[in-house]
Amino acid sequence: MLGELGMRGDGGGCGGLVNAPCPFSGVLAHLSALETESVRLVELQREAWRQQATREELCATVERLRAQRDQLRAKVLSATSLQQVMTEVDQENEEKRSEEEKSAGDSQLHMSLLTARLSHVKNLLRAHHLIGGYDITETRRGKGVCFSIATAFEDRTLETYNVEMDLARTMRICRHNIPPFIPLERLAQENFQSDIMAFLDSLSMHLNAYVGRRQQVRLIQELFHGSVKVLESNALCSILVLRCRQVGEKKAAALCTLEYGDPTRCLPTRVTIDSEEKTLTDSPQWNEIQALFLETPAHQALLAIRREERIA
Amino acid sequence: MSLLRPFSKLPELNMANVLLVGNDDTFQHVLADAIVKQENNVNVNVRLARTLPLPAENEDSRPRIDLVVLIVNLRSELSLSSTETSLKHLDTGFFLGKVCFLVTGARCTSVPHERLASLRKIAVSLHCPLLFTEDQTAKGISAAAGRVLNILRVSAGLVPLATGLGLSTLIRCSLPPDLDCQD
Amino acid sequence: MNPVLCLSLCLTPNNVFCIVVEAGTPWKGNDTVERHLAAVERVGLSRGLSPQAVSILLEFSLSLRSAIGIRVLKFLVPASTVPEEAIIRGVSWLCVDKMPVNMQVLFVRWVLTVFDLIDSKDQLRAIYGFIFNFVTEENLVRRVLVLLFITYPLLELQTRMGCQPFLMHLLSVYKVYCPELVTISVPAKMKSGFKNHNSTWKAALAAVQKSSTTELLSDLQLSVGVSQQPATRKRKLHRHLTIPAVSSSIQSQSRLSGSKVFPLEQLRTFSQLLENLHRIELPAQMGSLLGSTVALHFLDCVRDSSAFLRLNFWLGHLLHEEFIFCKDGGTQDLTEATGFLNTLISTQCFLQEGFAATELFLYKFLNIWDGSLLRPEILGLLSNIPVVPCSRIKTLLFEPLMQLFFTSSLFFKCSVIECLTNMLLKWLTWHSVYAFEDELDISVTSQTPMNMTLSGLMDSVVELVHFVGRISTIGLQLEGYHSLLLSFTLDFYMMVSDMYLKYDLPLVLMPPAGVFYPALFATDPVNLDKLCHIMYRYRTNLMSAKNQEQKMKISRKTYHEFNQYVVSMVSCLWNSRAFQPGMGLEMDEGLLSRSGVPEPWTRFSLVYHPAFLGYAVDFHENCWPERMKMDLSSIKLGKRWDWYVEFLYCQGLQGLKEFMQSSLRRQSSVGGTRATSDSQSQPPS
Amino acid sequence: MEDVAKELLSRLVRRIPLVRLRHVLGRWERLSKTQLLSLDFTQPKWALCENLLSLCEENEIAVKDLTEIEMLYRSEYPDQGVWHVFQLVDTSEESLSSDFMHFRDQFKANLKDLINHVSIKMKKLEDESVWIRIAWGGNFSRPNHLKPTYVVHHLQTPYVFVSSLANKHKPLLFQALALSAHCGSVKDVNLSGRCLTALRDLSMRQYKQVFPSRHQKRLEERDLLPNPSIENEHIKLAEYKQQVASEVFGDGVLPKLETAVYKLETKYREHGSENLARRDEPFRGVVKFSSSNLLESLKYCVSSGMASTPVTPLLSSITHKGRNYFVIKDKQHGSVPNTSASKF
Repeated sequence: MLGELGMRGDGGGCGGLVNAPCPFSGVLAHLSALETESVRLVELQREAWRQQATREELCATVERLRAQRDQLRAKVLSATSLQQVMTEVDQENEEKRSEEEKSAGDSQLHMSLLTARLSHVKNLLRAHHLIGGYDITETRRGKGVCFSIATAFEDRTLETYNVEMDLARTMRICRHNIPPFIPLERLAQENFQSDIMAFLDSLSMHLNAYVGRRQQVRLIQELFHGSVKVLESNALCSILVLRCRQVGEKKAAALCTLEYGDPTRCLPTRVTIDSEEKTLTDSPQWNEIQALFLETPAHQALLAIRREERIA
Repeated sequence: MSLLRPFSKLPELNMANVLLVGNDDTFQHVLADAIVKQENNVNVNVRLARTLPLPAENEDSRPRIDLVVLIVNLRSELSLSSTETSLKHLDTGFFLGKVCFLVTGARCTSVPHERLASLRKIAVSLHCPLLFTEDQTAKGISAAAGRVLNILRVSAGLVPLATGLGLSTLIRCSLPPDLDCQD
Repeated sequence: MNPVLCLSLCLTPNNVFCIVVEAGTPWKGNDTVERHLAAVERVGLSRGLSPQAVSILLEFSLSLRSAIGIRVLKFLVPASTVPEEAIIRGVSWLCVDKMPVNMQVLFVRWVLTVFDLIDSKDQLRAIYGFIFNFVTEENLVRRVLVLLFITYPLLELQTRMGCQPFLMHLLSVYKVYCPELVTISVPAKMKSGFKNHNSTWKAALAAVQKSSTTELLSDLQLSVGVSQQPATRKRKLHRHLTIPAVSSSIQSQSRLSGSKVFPLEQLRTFSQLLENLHRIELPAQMGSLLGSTVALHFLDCVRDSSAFLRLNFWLGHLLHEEFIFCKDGGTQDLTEATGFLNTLISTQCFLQEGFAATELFLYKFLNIWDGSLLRPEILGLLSNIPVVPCSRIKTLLFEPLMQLFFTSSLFFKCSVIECLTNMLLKWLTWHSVYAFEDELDISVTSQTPMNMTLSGLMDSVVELVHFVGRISTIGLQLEGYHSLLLSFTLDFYMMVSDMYLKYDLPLVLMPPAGVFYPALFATDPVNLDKLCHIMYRYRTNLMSAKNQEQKMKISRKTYHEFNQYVVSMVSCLWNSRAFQPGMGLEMDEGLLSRSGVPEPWTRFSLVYHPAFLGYAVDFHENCWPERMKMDLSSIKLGKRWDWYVEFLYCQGLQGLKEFMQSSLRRQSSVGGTRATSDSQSQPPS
Repeated sequence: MEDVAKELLSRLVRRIPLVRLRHVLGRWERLSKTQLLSLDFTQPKWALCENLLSLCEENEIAVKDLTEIEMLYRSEYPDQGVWHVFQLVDTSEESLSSDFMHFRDQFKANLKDLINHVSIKMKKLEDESVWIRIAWGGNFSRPNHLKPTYVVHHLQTPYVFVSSLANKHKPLLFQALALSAHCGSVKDVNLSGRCLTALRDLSMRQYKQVFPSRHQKRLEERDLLPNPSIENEHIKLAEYKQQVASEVFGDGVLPKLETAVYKLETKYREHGSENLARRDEPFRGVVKFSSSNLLESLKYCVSSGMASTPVTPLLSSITHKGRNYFVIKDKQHGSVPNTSASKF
């Protein structure tokens, strides 16, 4: 019985595969296709509308930020030294105080004085930070502090390193992002418990020196692209081997090795230059070049030398 | 620590506010985006919350909530329990057609069977609808957003001749029959 | 301690024969044995082993329960066939419960893999029970009572001896059937425990046979459905939504011609089927039947309940694993699933019946469905389910459907109505097929034997129609009487209106007012036309029902409903007396006047009805092209009216024509028309 | 060409995927252009191996050149095998001013003093890292080139990364290292994984760490263009969790660590059930987290609120102490042995 029905279902039932799609699923599939399409259209419409809105919004913010930037520029131009910043701060506070005195009674006066003082201290801190002091933040609800040490080389601010300390039991360093070849451990052992300031100072000296040396290497590679080649250096940048060609008919190559013995300075402690012809190495100008390397940063020294057209 | 009330604030014109409660951040955000994307003739305002009660500080900035969607991720026990605690901080007025559960991961092998069962029991006892969702695929998410919007439109009173209470009587969850003693 | 018989195997090019040496040779670090083993392994994996070699090696590996035994079992790939007695001896080894568990599992899986290659299964059938018992008691699983007795011991066994692999697999199979009993969560990778698609030998076996017999390969490719593109082998390893190849013991056919079995995959034509009907043997993989029509014919002809049992078991397990207990929570791509479900749907359409497994699966799946995943396929399957007894139809079908219906989009609503229409069509078709059998048995072959009496069927149909009436009423309201949804609803009622004459089911059910009036005042002519056609069909059904009162009894209520509908339609469309007392739909005078519409009762006449207004204007322009100012009321005057009506009929509004002609011309007929017969006596005002 | 070389070459060819093999051979200068072009990398490996062998024959290439290939391969694709991290403790001043030449000579000399049959190969890469390949031999056996030990050391840093080092060779290697890197001793920091760069970044603090500072980044700034009609009720909480998570586990791309293992040894203490409390040997358990990128997943757990904040030291010390193997005993409650400030 059902067999015959089956045969009706597919052309004579000769052994093909059952792949005639179900006659009803067509409508259903079409319906769901319609739904996805409608959803897509709605979303497109919505999206276009929203993008327009956001665009206007962004234009507004751009304007605002521009204005702010100009303001800040002006301020920076005016305030170059700590003194100026502080005078500025004081003026602000004066204004505050005066208008508060005008407005408030005695009870509020005390309060307002306190707030003024607080803002003053805050401003001091900000100023201090601006000129590259250590930034101190309280962490974990007073159980720890985080010092951030800004480094700079030739009035150019570079990385900021952080040291987070745990004040819970004995003061100790719980995490930091100081590069591993900075002898943090030794510095800490020296004067960590005694006075934190000395520790931070020495640390920042190390860091600044390291960053400075690294920056010099980078600058050399940028400025003297091709002419001067950095043959060798290392992670600490405690040694730097340069090869430069001197001008002249036979373009002899000179190899100058800068050794930075003192990790807290970004100037070399020992400079050796050897060139292909021995006569040149003990000639006076090379000696003064040596001296130059010893007291000015490497890239500036090289610049000077190139200005005097000793090297190509 | 205040109870969230459905009628404490006045509704605004052409405005529907839905509150998504759940501790699965990513899914919550995706769903919220889909909801906002899909609605075009009224403006929908989606508010996300990890759990109830809502923080008191933005009590006054919060508009009137027309629908509370409790998202339960069956893959994690934590999600279910936090939903149960959240329920305690809902005003009874919400249960007149302003609450629905959104379930994800119901088809996952690793989900123990009784978790879904207990959730069903809760939904049945509260007369709330139980929407199932495919949270892994974009299609499933947009479908879920569409369904939430359907309920939201009604419960926000944007559909003529229909009320949230009326709808909830139709779509409230019911205990499925035990299929294995049918023969 | 046990007398291990040690073999040292030596090798000749094409097969292995063994020399028994005296027992007690040490295994560890016995280089010669090691070397021989390696050699045999190579041969086994490359060319396959000859039958006697297989039997010897099987005996050998099972006898010594050690790593080496397992290793031997792993490369035990038969080149041609597996002798039956080897299997039986292996099973006997199984009964000696000294064998380690992993070895038992391995052996059983091996048997399952090479099942098709066993040369003759006559004696093997005797111990089927035992083997299947070991794998999964497939026919126990269905019976819940037995299940209770099985599962509880198993569970406490499991708690006692930890997660033994085979127990876990067994439990995972049970979990499909009653998850509330098996509450341990089965790890996903376990769940592919007894399937042979990911067993150790499959790839090797396939490779060996490819190389050995190419004609067999071509056969397979001819006869096999979905899983034929060679790319699917890799996918089969992790997803198995592919329909396996029809294959039984063909290799044994080619060799021992004595046995009387006819392999299914040699079937090509229907005539072949008829010749060998008596000696066809079912394939090992029942799922393969879905692939080929001839196999389905065969399945139809044999009333072998075990065949359906196996097919349903396979299907149910597959569906559950793929759609309810997903390994990854449903992140996989759906192309395979779609393909598979479509094959299933077309198979069911072909057999004109639904499988019990699908039904069971659907009832579970509806409860966790999000309404969009695989929507066309799921609804397509749903429209194929056999008649549900009205005692359970509400909980099984209506509750979950309602929850989905009212929360989902317009298109989903339409799809559901469409699906239910198809479902009703199926049920009515079954009824019309079996109507002349006094004892109506809808699903003879599907495995839920429920003897559906005529009254039972009618109850279910009544339930279904009422359900659709309810949801479509509210759905239309929610969707603002969207004309798409309206037309789908009217399609449903088009079938309902004809139940008596077309499918001789003695039943007439009127649509609810919530469907009728929206359709009557619809803004598009198509739906209104459909409505007219439906009312016409109702009339004809009622007439013929009235003529044979003794056969069926239609309640006065139905007549009354019908009359009221007809009256209101005629008064609205024909003689512009809408909303007036006694004209079906009544409305308060004050309310109408407050609406500010001039002479509201004419507003739904054939001229002014929003659905026909376009036609009216068109007609007006055709009549008086020179007129500057349009005056539709002039259409109603004199002959123009009849012309206009004719004009409407010519616009393809067949339903309107049928309705008007039937309910206006007829003088004396059902009580229904009496109301209308006088309505056409006076001219349209 | 002796068969050690043959075996080594065939093993190399077998181990290295074809694309990488082509690249490595290109970097390896022993073969001429024409010879390289003559090699067909589509043919099966055994055939390829034959061709390579013949080529090596005609260039009469020795074992040390073949080890060059291996070394190139390992340094090009360092994420092979498991690397263990060791630390050079109490380093002295001159460790800071040690250059490669000096270090190499020192190391070779020291190791050769300790064991006579060993072949050492060292090279320095562009990123200042020194790669050492050691093939160990017994007292009477020639160096085994099939199981070499690889050591990676960055000069002036106190960290050494070692892969596939046998226990019997440990003391030898460590002594040699200690002598040539001017440090007191070498200690295991219990950090291991497959991804060398990740281990390096983690131990040398080279991944992007987040420190609390006065000017915090708000969440709105983090995600571009927040949708105006979506509002988060717990925005503060979310920001806090985000901040905590990134302070503990870092920001941006985190080092790719695969596992973290915790060994627990605790005594059952609960009054009432005496028989359990009385047993003296502790309960032992091992908890092992594993993921394709463990830190990312842990960070997600914290930021999404699955893990409680503040983060337990057990998790946070993976990054803070740079280790992923912990033994937790009863005495130091929950914390980790040697929590002294001995390692930064």
